[in-house]
Amino acid sequence: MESIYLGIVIAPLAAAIVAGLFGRTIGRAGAHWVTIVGVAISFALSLVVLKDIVIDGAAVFNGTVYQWAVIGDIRMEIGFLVDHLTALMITVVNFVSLAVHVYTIGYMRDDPGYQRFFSYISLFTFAMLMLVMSNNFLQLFFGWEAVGVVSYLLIGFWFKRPTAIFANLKAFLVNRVGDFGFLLGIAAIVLHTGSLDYATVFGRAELLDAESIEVLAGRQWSVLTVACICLFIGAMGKSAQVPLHVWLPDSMEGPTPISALIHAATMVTAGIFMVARMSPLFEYSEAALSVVLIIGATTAFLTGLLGIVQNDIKRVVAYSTLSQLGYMTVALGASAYAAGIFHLMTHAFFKALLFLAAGSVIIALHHEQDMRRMGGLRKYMPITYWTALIGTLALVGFPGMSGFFSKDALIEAVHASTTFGAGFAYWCVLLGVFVTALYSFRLLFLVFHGEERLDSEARAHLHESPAVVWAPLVALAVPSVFIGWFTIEPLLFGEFFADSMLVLEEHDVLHEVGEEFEGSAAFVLHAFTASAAIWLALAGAIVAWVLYLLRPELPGRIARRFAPAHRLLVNKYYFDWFNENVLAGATRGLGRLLWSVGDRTVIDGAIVNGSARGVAALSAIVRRVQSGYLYHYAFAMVIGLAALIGWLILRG
Amino acid sequence: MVTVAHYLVLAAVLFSVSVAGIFINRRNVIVLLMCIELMLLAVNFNFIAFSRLLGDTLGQVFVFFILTVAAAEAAIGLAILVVLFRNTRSINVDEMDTLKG
Amino acid sequence: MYVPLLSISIWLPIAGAVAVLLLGSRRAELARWVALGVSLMTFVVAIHLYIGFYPDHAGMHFVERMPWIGAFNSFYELGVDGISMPLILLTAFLTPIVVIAGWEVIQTRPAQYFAAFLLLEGLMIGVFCALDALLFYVFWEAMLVPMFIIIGVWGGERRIYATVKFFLYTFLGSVFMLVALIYMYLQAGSYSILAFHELPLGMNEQILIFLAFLIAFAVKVPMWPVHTWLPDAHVEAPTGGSVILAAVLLKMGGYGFLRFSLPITPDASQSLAWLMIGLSLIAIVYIAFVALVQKDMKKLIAYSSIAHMGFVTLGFFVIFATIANSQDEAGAMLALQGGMVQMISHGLISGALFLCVGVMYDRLHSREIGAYGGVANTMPKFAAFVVLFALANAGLPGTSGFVGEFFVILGSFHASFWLAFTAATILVFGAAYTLWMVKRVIFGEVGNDGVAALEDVGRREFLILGILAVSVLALGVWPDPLVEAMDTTLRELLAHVMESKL
Amino acid sequence: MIDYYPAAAEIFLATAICVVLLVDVFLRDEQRMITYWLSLAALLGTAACSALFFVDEPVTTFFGSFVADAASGVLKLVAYVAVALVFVYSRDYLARRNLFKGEFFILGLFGLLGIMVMVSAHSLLTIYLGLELLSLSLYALVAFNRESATAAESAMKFFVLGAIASGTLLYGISLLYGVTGTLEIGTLAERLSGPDGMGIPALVGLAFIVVGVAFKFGAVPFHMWVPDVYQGAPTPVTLYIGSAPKIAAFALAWRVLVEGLGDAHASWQGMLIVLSILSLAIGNIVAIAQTNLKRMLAYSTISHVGFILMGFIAGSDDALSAALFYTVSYVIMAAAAFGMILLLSREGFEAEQLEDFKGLNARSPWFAFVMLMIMFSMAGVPPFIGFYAKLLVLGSLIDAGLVWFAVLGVLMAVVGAFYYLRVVWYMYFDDPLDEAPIAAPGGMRVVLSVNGLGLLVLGVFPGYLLELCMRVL
Repeated sequence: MESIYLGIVIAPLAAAIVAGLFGRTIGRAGAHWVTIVGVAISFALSLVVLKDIVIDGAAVFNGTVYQWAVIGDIRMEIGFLVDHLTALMITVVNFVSLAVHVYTIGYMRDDPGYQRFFSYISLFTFAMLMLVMSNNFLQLFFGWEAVGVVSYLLIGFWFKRPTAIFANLKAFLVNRVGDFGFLLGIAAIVLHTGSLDYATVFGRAELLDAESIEVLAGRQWSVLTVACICLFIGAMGKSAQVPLHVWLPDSMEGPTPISALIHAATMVTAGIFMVARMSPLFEYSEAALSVVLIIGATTAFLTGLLGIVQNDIKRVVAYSTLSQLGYMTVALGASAYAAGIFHLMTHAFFKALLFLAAGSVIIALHHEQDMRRMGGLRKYMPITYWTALIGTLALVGFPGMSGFFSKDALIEAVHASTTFGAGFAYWCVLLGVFVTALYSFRLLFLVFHGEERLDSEARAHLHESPAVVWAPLVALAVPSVFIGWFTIEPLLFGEFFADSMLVLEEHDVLHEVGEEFEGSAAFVLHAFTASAAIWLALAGAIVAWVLYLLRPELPGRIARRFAPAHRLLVNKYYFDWFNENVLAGATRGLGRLLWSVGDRTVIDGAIVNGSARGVAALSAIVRRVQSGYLYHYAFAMVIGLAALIGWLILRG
Repeated sequence: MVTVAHYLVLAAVLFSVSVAGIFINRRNVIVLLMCIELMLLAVNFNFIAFSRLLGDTLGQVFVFFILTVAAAEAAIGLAILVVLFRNTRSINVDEMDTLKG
Repeated sequence: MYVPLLSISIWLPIAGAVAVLLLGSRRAELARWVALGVSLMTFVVAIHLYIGFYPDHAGMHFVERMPWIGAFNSFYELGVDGISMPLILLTAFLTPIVVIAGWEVIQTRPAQYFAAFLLLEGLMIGVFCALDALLFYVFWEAMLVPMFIIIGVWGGERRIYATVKFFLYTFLGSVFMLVALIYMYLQAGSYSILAFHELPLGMNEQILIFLAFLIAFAVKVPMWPVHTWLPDAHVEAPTGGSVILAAVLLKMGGYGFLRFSLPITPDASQSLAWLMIGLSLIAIVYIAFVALVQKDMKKLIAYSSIAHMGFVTLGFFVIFATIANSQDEAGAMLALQGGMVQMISHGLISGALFLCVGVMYDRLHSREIGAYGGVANTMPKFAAFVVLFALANAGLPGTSGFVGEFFVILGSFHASFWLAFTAATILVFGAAYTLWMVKRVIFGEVGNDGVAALEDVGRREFLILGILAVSVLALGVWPDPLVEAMDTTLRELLAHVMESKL
Repeated sequence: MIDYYPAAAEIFLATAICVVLLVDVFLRDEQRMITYWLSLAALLGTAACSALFFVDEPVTTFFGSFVADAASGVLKLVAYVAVALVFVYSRDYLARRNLFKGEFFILGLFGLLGIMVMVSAHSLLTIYLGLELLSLSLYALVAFNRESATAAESAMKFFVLGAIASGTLLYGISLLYGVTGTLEIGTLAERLSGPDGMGIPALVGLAFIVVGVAFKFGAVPFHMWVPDVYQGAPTPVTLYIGSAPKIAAFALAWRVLVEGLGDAHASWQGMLIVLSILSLAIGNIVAIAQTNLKRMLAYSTISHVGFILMGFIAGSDDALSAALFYTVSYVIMAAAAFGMILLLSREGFEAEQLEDFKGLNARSPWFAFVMLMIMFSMAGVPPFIGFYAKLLVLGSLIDAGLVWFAVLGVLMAVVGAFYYLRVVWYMYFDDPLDEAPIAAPGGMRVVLSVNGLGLLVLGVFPGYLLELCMRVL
């Protein structure tokens, strides 16, 4: 089996290298075929693994590929851990990546960097797979930073655009802040368990909880809590949780396929996957879980609100991703890891679908992204419209759709959770449903319904996107509808994740939710009666219909009445302003200060050149003692003589 | 009663007069040459005093060496003085300061 | 049959230098090929050093010993162990690259240029494998002469100020070491370094000797407050000079700490470890801020080197705290290995970055970031290299830049949380200033018509950048051979340093 | 019966000088080369004599006032080499300025005779004779160029100050004679080593003698003559003054202070420390402000004297041989340095300004390299011999427990390194002011190259010279 796992990882890497280094020789078609074949192989192999692990129930594989380095008794290796969680993740990653590869043929048709783009996205796939399949912290960190770098390269793909290269630097640095915390977490684990390997570390989880570490003077904290919080900081950076979320909206500067692949389906979920993978550690630390819960809740609610005031179609979808990531984090915080991963999977499909649909609209309108210059595209782009509608319904959680199953189970789990901050999280998540419905249907109505605010020239060329574009849309629409229906049972309430996640009894909220679950259909009906989620979603849709179709002037008036709130939302809670002016400005200012004062004037000026000038001045003075007059010389000798005699007499 | 100390004091006085003569004199070089001769004579004085005290002729032999060397020195000193005068038309110590710093 | 590999690796380049000088600049073409030939031969010899090096043998390998100065009881004694062998390999690896880099670029007196580099190479290898303190000091000081000439003759506008400052700074540092070496010679009766390791010394003797060594090696590393010569030397040095200066000369300081300060004065090192850690952390944080605001590319990379070398000294002096705090020597081994790997990887990466700046300088004769913009549009291949090396400089896993920092951060966490926290800030700042430079130089619209007229890297430049890229990636993906080669020696050193001499 | 063999070399040289003098009188100007070759032959003969009669154990003659021992043999050997170098380097320079007269060589040989007498002196009288013989010939040599005003001025200064110094020395000798009743160094030492040590008159005598020694070395504050004389005198004479007499100064200090007043080491050590520190400081610091190369080398000599005195301060036998080693290596370096100035000088052009060395690497890479070797050797940078000299002397100081003094000396060496570096950067980094080729004859080029390379060769293999100095003292 090991050769299959290697194949999964090596195929996209080889394709990336071929497309990257020999792009010019193999030409555009050659490049996209090589990469698509690479990812297809990887996808096929991952299906084999999925069948092998899930259906045939093969044993969990935890082997080493090669030894990276050995220091003292800490062995650092590159190896694979393949269990249910990994199987699921590699299948989702490969499926979405394959869809994006096919979609890119159409989207990037006339782009000069065609081969470079394909090599980047398959390199990204390789990095994501390495991250997901790793069995130790070293390789996890390698995959972690590698995806960060490729996302940096892809966001800045059109490096001529100043906004793009600003966005990619911002993305990389914010990710790096996250990785900074992540590395400290790993360091803590290595210190107290003496190993980087998941198996040994998870084995010593209680031991970690027992030991304490003094971070702030005098306050002893359990090592496990500190490590988990540090690891979660890494997840916050990668999965864009509140303070470190600022980079995701800007990453929309990159081409749409990567927004779908990286900033919706795969990379941003890496943080969620990591926390799920580390469940054996997180479970033993109440504090860490509540931190995850609270941050997830705030992210879900706050970023959802921002989605309402955005006018760029991709930015709306981006904020929706932020909000959905908040949902997944909340699930993790409530120890409902399975629900988090389940929502991750369903979200991957319908969010990628929404992004690609937006992309299709953008191509059709010749890279026009402002919703205020769209409208009524329903008639011209039926397939894009219907797939976008399916995506929106799934996102909102329309009963029966995949989004509904995952989101509703998640909300119930949070409701049942007893971790500190669960109440707050439940309200955030609940209100979030209303907000999600509001901005989703606002997008749908502004783009596809209502009067056409197109300029004449765009309307003339307006037509449905080519097959290579809408085919992936349909391909993604199918799972967005049905995947939830038949996977909720095994994933959430079955023993699917038994081998890869640990949930303590007192935290097992999914078990409680599972008791009333008699099957998907019953779950749908039950939802109408039990939770308010569906009604809130419906309310959101109606409000959106009223505001944007019935009385389009209303949003303007509301905005004027609640001007301060509106301005707060438009400025994205001033996070960006704070980072750019306060943080970055202060850093540059301090740098200039240290350099000009510290280096130039004090060390260089005063000490180095100063002493040189001092010696020169001294030599000019002493030089004048040599006056040239003979009697001065004689006088000096006599003084010397007298001094010597005096010295001898005194010292005797 | 004239003891050896008197001679030594006299020699010391002569020596300091000659040294003072060298660094006080601002005007001409010949005075310098004379002071040098005086210094050597002061030393001779010292030698003779000690030789008389120790009853050993070595000191006096030394004096003759010193006299001959003093003569040679005077010769060379005056020769240099002549060269100096021919080149700079002056034997004033104050003007001998082209080399300095 | 017994082949004096080390002597060959020292005297072959020096003989080559003499040959190249005799050829003279009139027959520059032949001189270039001879220089390249000699440097490649030296590299082959260095590879033999690696092949014949059995990591698990403790102590020195390829030992040669000949009487040199009877009066001092000092011998021409050479030997390498896990610490010095990789550094020799790095030196021998980089010199051919520098020779190729300066192929067409150097027009004024090329023969003297190549001769100076070969001489420098011989002397540097001499420093690394000298086992006799006097021989070490002779090579250490003699190395200043060729470097002084290289920066001075082929440097930029303020080259004279820079090179004199470089010379006097290092000379001041090393004369204190001389006094310390003499003092120990008088106690030990001979100049053998291994004898110095065993020499029993009182506490304040150790403190004084440690401070003497500290001044000499701190200037070389360079550590904060004595670092101001490096940016000037780098900015004014020719490309080849910058590469060797960054890649090997800075490692002398680190090597000195491992070979002299730690083993000879263990107790003083322990009691002054807080000072060293403090200076290293200042170097990492303070210098990162300063690097951020630089307008000259070479200055920025120079400051980045200081920050990265701060990791080396941190790694070497945190071992005491790690053992005190975590009772086992895993943390200390991590820190030591991290320091060593960081030295090797920094050599490759900063060498490559300076070559990249050199490539641009050869075309546009400017080192100002402002003078460039959108270089990727006209030089795509070159842009790819720069981005790779910039990411390596920022410590991207998979490249060698990450390995050293990863070990040192893990090691220093064994000592204290806040130590690792401050050290880890290099992740953010390193990425910030390097990638910000890349953004302003490489990405964006074509800055000016000078950039528009740029043509991509030629075959020669592609070759050297390619070699460096492969080595950076190889060391990042699989550092095991290097780590294993150094393991026994570092373990032995740690054991030695831990026993007190009082 | 007086045993003449120990003094064979001196006797041979004296007769040789008379022969050369007589021959020179009858030569026409074009034949002056004969005097040159004759004086070289005289040197060779003297060297052969002293080699022939080289004795390991000290042998005294002339009633104990003259001693021939291993150390004096070595010192004389170095003196012959130094004077030979002087003659070879200056022949062409003198010929071009019609200064090529026999008197130069004769005075040179007389100076050498004076040095030899001082080196082998075993009585204060002999020392005085040797000293005066050397000094008088030097005064005459400095004023050798009759047309130059500066030469005359520097000669006069040198004469007056020299006379004062020898007068002071004499006064000291007279006091010592008065106290101990003898001039012979051996018995002087016994008498002074009595239980009560040195009385006040003896101490005052010691002070006067130290002044004489310090003047001959050129140590601060008795250094005032050095810069003016080095600059004023014609360059060959400066070359002569800069090299050989330093051996005489070493001998003077060694015979009088160490052999004669060894037991009073504690008292004159303090004095020498003061002199040495002042010399190091002023020598190095003022040299930085110089633009004239000869004057700069004068101050550099003063700083080197500071290091030589360290050997005497440390006092042990090893320290003395360190001082000897330093003196020998200094003589070689000084000869080479002034030789370079002679090499670059042409008709009507004195290459004594620092600017004249600009761009030498462009004009002649080889001699630029030779000057580089000299400068780095003087700065004490390995692998040249200057480094080992400093190493030895510092070692002896540290051995005597004066670590602070060693650190101070080393600091001054760093300050000093600047002006040596300046010469190197003028040669290598700047463009030449004039493009004239070097107009020196082949012979001189070869000898100067050997002299320069000698610094490197002795630097890489200092063992032999070192053992020689160690064994001898």
